[in-house]
Amino acid sequence: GEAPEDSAAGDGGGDNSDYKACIVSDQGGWDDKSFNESAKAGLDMAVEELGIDHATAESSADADFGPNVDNMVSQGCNITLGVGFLLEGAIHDAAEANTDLHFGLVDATFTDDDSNTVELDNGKPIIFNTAEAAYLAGYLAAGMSESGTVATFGGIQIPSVTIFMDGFVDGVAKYNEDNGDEEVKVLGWDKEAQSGSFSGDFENQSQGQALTEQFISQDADIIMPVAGPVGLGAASAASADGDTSIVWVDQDGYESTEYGDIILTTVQKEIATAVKDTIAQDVEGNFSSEPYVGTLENGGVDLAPYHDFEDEVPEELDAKVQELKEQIISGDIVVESPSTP
Amino acid sequence: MSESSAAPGSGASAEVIGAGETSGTGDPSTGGRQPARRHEARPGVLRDILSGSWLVSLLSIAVGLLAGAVLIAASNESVQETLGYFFARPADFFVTAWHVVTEAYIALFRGAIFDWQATSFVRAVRPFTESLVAATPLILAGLGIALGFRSGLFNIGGQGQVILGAILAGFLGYWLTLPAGLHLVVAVLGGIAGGALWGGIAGALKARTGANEVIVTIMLNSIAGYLIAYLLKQQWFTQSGSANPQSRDVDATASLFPLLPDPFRLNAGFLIAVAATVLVWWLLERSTLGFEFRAVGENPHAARTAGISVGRVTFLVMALAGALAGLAGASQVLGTEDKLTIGIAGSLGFDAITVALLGRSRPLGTFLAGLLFGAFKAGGYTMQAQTGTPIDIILVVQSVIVLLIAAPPLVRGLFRLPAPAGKEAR
Amino acid sequence: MTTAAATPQLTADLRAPIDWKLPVVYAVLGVLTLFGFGLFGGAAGRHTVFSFSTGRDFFSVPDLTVSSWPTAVGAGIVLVMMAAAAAWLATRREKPGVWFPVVYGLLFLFAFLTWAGADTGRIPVTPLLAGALALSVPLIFGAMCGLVGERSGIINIAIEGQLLAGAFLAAVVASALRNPYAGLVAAPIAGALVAVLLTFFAIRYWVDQIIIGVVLNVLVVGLTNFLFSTVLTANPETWNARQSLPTVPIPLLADIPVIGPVFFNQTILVYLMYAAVAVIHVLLFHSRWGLRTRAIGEHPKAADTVGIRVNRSRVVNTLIAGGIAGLGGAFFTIGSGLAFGKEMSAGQGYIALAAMILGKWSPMGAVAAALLFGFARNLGNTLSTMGTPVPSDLLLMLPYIVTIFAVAGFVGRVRPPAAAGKPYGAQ
Amino acid sequence: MKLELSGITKRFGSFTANDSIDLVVTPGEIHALLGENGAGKSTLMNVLYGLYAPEEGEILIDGRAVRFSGPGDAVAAGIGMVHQHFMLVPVFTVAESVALGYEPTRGAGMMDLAEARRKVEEISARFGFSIDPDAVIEDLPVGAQQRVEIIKALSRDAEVLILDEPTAVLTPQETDELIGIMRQLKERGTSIVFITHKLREVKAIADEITVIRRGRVVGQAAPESTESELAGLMVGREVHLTTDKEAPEPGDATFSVENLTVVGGGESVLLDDVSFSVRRGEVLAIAGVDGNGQSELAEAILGLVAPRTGRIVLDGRDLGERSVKERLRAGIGFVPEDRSTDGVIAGFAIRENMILDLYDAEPYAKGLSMRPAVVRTEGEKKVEEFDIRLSSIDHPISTLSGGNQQKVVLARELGRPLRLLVASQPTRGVDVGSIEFVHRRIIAERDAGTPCVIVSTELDEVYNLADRIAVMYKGRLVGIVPPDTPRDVLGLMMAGVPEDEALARVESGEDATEISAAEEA
Ligand SMILES: Nc1ncnc2c1ncn2[C@@H]1O[C@H](COP(=O)(O)OP(=O)(O)OP(=O)(O)O)[C@@H](O)[C@H]1O
Ligand SMILES: Nc1ncnc2c1ncn2[C@@H]1O[C@H](COP(=O)(O)OP(=O)(O)OP(=O)(O)O)[C@@H](O)[C@H]1O
Ligand SMILES: [Mg+2]
Ligand SMILES: [Mg+2]
Repeated sequence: GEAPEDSAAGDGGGDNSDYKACIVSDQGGWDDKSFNESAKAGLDMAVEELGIDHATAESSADADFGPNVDNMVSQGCNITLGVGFLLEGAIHDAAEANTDLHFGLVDATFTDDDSNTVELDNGKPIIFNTAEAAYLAGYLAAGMSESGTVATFGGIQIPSVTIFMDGFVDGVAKYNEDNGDEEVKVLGWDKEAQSGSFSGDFENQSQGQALTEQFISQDADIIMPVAGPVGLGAASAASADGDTSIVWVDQDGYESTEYGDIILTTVQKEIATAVKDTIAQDVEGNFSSEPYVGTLENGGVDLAPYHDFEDEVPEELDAKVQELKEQIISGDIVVESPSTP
Repeated sequence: MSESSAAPGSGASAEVIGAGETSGTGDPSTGGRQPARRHEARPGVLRDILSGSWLVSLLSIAVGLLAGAVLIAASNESVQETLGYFFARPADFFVTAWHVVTEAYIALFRGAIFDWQATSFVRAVRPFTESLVAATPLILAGLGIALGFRSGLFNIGGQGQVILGAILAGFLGYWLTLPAGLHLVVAVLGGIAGGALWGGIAGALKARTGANEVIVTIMLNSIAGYLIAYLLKQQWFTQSGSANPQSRDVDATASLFPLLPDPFRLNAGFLIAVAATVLVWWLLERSTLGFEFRAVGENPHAARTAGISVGRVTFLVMALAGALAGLAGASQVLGTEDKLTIGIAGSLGFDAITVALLGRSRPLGTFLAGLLFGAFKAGGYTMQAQTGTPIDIILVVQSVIVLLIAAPPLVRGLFRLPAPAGKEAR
Repeated sequence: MTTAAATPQLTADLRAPIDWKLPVVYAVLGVLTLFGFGLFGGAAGRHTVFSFSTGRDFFSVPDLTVSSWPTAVGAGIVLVMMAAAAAWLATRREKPGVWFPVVYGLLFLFAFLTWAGADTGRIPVTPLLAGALALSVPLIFGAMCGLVGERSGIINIAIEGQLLAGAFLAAVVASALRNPYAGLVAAPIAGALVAVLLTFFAIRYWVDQIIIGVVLNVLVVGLTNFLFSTVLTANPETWNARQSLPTVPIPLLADIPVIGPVFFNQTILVYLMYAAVAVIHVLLFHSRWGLRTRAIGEHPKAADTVGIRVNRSRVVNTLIAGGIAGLGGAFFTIGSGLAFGKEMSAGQGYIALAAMILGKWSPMGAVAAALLFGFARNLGNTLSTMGTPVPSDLLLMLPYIVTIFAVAGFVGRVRPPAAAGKPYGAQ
Repeated sequence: MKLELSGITKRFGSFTANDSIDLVVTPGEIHALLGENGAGKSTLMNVLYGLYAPEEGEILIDGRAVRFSGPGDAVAAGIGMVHQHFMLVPVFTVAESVALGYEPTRGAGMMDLAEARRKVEEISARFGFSIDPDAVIEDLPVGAQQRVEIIKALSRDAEVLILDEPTAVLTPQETDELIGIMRQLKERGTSIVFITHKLREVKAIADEITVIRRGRVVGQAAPESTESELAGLMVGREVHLTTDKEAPEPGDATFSVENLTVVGGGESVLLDDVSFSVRRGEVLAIAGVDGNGQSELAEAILGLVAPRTGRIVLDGRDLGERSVKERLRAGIGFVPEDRSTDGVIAGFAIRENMILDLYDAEPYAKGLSMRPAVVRTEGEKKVEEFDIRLSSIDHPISTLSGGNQQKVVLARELGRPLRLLVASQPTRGVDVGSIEFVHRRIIAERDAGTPCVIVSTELDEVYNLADRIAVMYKGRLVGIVPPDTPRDVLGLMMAGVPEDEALARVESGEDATEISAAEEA
């Protein structure tokens, strides 16, 4: 090949190369098809647009959180973001020890020893009321189900997962209420008892596949896996079945996965945008420690387009979903979940 | 065939110790058994140095790092670019590769030992203490695995034992209210008991029913994983208001006290690791119990004939190995992490196996191997954060090192070193 | 030659002590069934539906609906009676045939499912079995690999690494060439490459085989993770686009109710697995290769004295075995229609090892053990999707607990190939 | 076929096992190779059989030099070997064992087991063996296993058959049968290399004798040479084939075994209602072919196997539920039959092996703590006393020769006050010089008033030590006889014939063996 000419480094939009934004993942890693990946995407967007310096660190164990965050601090990162509730401790400690630096925490709030939410002057929680969007997805799924059975399962039972499942279940219940004669069943999550099906981790795709096959055999024809890459196993099983579709979560699965043709919609969590905005504010000197809460109202959570299913979703159903969305935004409907941040 | 490898039942595990240790068992080039005629060749200091096993260890580490370097260079985008026009300007390739690799390894060193670019003295010396922090649980769990190896037991259950140790130590640490000191002692003992329980189950099953310990410990690992996941969903267990699967923070009275002031994380866990190393050394080399353990490990038949109860030893060793791994769990939850989470054990149980192998199942060796791997770990964080090199490199480097150290003739062959003269006594 | 009179019959008090272990287990389970699932199981007046159809069957088998309470009670009574029979046989120091535990186990399972499925949903029998088979596929391949290796005297702990390497290479090659069958060719190569390292260190340098195995597993995890996060994620469309082996229903056989869809509507990989098991079983016990393989695993020196190249045979066998494990790894990716993911094999290699030991180093035994594991695991899945109140974590523990019981209670001291793990070198 | 070895040298590391050995075997000849333990006989034969590559020298067949790269080549050249330690896979059937390596197949690599069976039956018939081709090797008595080995060699049309110490595991009568088979073979033109260190047998059958000492040929002898001439050649000095000892002065019977029954796996009876007692100052030797329950008896006395019924009483106390350790502490000295598996721990230092069963007793340990200094000084004392040849007491015991290893075991077991000595095969694998020493120590222990139970399959050793001889067959005591009982009678008893009948049959000449007859002549 041709040798390139030496060129000066530095491209992209603005030039804020003396500003450094850093991010630390949890065990999922940057390619978890879920919140780590989204958060990283947000950072990449910020780097692209603002021309800032950056650093990233993947954690592979709980013991990695502290050292990883600490390394960011030693590098002098202006803002360090941790992804996931597991990083709360590490980010919290670092924030208290380094009051001159800024921190962010995706998907969790800062808490004290007794789990009460606390506010830090230099720490910003970035959280999402996903139940709102999941509610719409539940309603939509109930309306789209031909078998009258839909299902959901999680990776690990944690609030940021079960909040999806709560919203989903409530959405289905709302559908049943609106259509008195309907009795759409939801498998995999009992909101009342807060218990249900979990694959046990966010890695084992075959387990997701096996669980999904079981749901299908119980007649479920729309399934919402809330389990990061384990959802790929679910999608694979659904795609093999042919009559089953998937409600994806986090990033629009139509784009991020290879299963676009069976993805009815996605319960979107705009982590990337939120992360990018947080960094941008900080670069501009407008850091605020006030929590960012993604809602339908501010677009932090949303239902993705139906893509391939556009033609299949009946107009009335879509209209109803839009109406519900308005009602939630206006506060006429409040989606409740024990996990609401 | 050499005598020890022909002995029935000495089996795989007995050779875990032998391999690489004495050239008699592990080294076919000497023909297995050799009479005790040493130094038939001209004895020379140089020869001794060149054939010494520590040199083999050093060279193994060097080769391991070299393997890592190749991967680092190969995966680097700038290096890949220069490869695209390698024939046009080969120097670019070498310069870039050299640059990328040295940068990564310098970051590794700065993260593990001493950071001369740091802003303050404290920050400059902190990396070394971080290595010790990372080494602490590795040493403890590694000692447990080593104890098993020396006794002819292949304990893959470090992971489960660490988890159980963490569960009990942590729970006692935040659930009880006790005066400082006493609380710590109770929590640490809880960690020991938890690990010993999990190891003891495998030991008792092996002793009573002959159930293969490799399988039972693997199964117990998974069970422990699900157990902690289950417990962390129970409010009575986590004692926290949060629905997240994590416990309340361990009380200050039960925390392993820091050895240095604040930004340092080095805590009393490291002292426990040092004490455990000495204790395990004494146990194995100087106590009657250790004599029994080693005897069973080397030749269970002869041990039985000498009046040693193999079943009792099997149980004791597994329980003690578990106790050490449990201590590793306790040091994590009481020392560095402060609360229980599902991933509290990380992959400690498995890392500990490589640590014990690298340490050749000797207490001091395990200690040093733990330090080395701890340094890799601590340095790995910095390497990843500063140069973006994936931390998985470290796994590759570590496994190459262990493989090479287990095959001294290969290393000697690679570097054309002379073979050691005769067989060294232990 | 002079031979003395035969030894007289043993007098009664010299006979072996009565072995109560199994009768006690039977009795406990029987009583549990009778009272726990039956009398006080709270299933009175309810029904349990066992469904056998998958909706696409050629012949559809009607659902089986039973009254939960009487069925569970009835099964409980039969089980208690069987336990009594076993106890009676035990006092005569006899053991019932293999059919006994099998029938007992099936009946117990039936009673349990009747209880668990009372009104909560249908028990989908066919998917339950199909899922069990699917979860067993990598285990069976892995166990076959371990078995061929150990039968020839090489302990292979690196099955886990071979599965992972197989999954990785299958995914990458299939993706790069846009052809799942290319992955099927690549997977065994990956497994065999790991075996090359295993044999190189084990046979050439006499390194302890367990050590090499453990370390190779770490090495493969490190390498695949590294390549995944550098190469694969940088360009997933090229290197990690999922490719799926199509299912190829076998005409006629696939239409058999229940077992047809379970066994004969599968990908070629699963058919390869059937073939591998059958071939290994037949060859191991009836062919020249099998005789020699068993000889080098039991008494390599004896094999050497009749001109068999012990180490060469060991290398060849271990490489073949590695290929088999590699194929098993392919199941995780192209066999399941998934792209490669980090540490996808998730410890299945170790379970395969357990299955091999549980199956006492015989192909059929290993298959049975792997199926048992797969079934226990999928039973947990089924129960969790049916909404059983048992927490899912505890259900997920099920297969591991079952394995421990099996190893400790029913296998105990087994005899591995005598020379497994011992390096051979005639000076 | 004429076989010549010329100038064969084989070294293991720096140790020369064969030093420029020449040997000629002419067709149809029975050539005896005589030499003490470790002389290098097996090594030479392994070279001939292609298992070892010699450093120097060559093998000539009918005058042409050949090179064997493995046993396969040797077999192809018409050499068959029955190894000292049988080369049979324990879990194989007879037919499989014979077929291994030369499998008849039915195409596609599938075994033709019927053909393999037929072959076994054919050869068995030819030599009058009755071997069931479907019997599993590990279930066969050693005598039958040896015949399987012979069938194996013959099935490959061996023209030269090497028999490495074939008689070590046989009763005198079985040895006689084997000699018959060897004659039969010789008549068919097969040459035989016959290895042994039993002079009596050599004299009975050999056409030619080569004596090897320390890896070198030290002489040729004719079958007519006397036993002491041969022994002198073998050992290189005058040897006392018997140990001088005083008449026993037996005291009370302090040790007894009553109705002992041991049952093994699969309900096989290993010890069947065995009763005897031993008096202080007396040696009871237990004779019998290997595998007739002697090992189990010794192990039961130490508590390694649990008897189904019966009592073991020492000094008036039932040992019943006592653990091995308690029994050792009660004063039982135990020399196991298999030194390398049960007697020593190869990787342990010599000093550690010296205290293997005393590690937690005073003065070697105090509480949990061992006292390395005491272990060393006490060990060094014993090295002196038992004349153990070593360079350092800290080296692993595997660096010692077999005889010296055995001395370590004896030093350990005899080095403390005993109430009972149980020694199995105390001189197995020990050279002639050391045998004398070991025997003297045992007699000394007897004279000190310790009841001794000596298990040995070597009749010479039995005669040398015994004050009374107990013969075991299939787990039962066939009888206890005085030490002057004729060899042939013992031989018959070792095959299960009761004492009276055996005496009668030998006296009538019906079962007197050729070897004993030769000896008497
Ligand atoms: N593989 C080996 N490696 C090292 N030394 C060996 C090996 N095989 C044999 N020797 C040594 O060579 C010497 C001769 O052994 P060999 O087995 O040939 O003796 P032998 O005459 O057959 O004795 P025996 O009567 O005990 O069978 C012995 O000292 C033995 O320890
Ligand atoms: N399969 C066989 N083929 C030929 N001969 C056999 C076979 N099995 C046993 N014999 C011979 O038959 C005789 C009696 O054998 P038997 O099977 O009763 O002995 P055993 O119980 O195995 O004895 P031991 O206690 O010595 O093991 C012995 O001389 C033995 O050599
Ligand atoms: Mg010999
Ligand atoms: Mg015996």
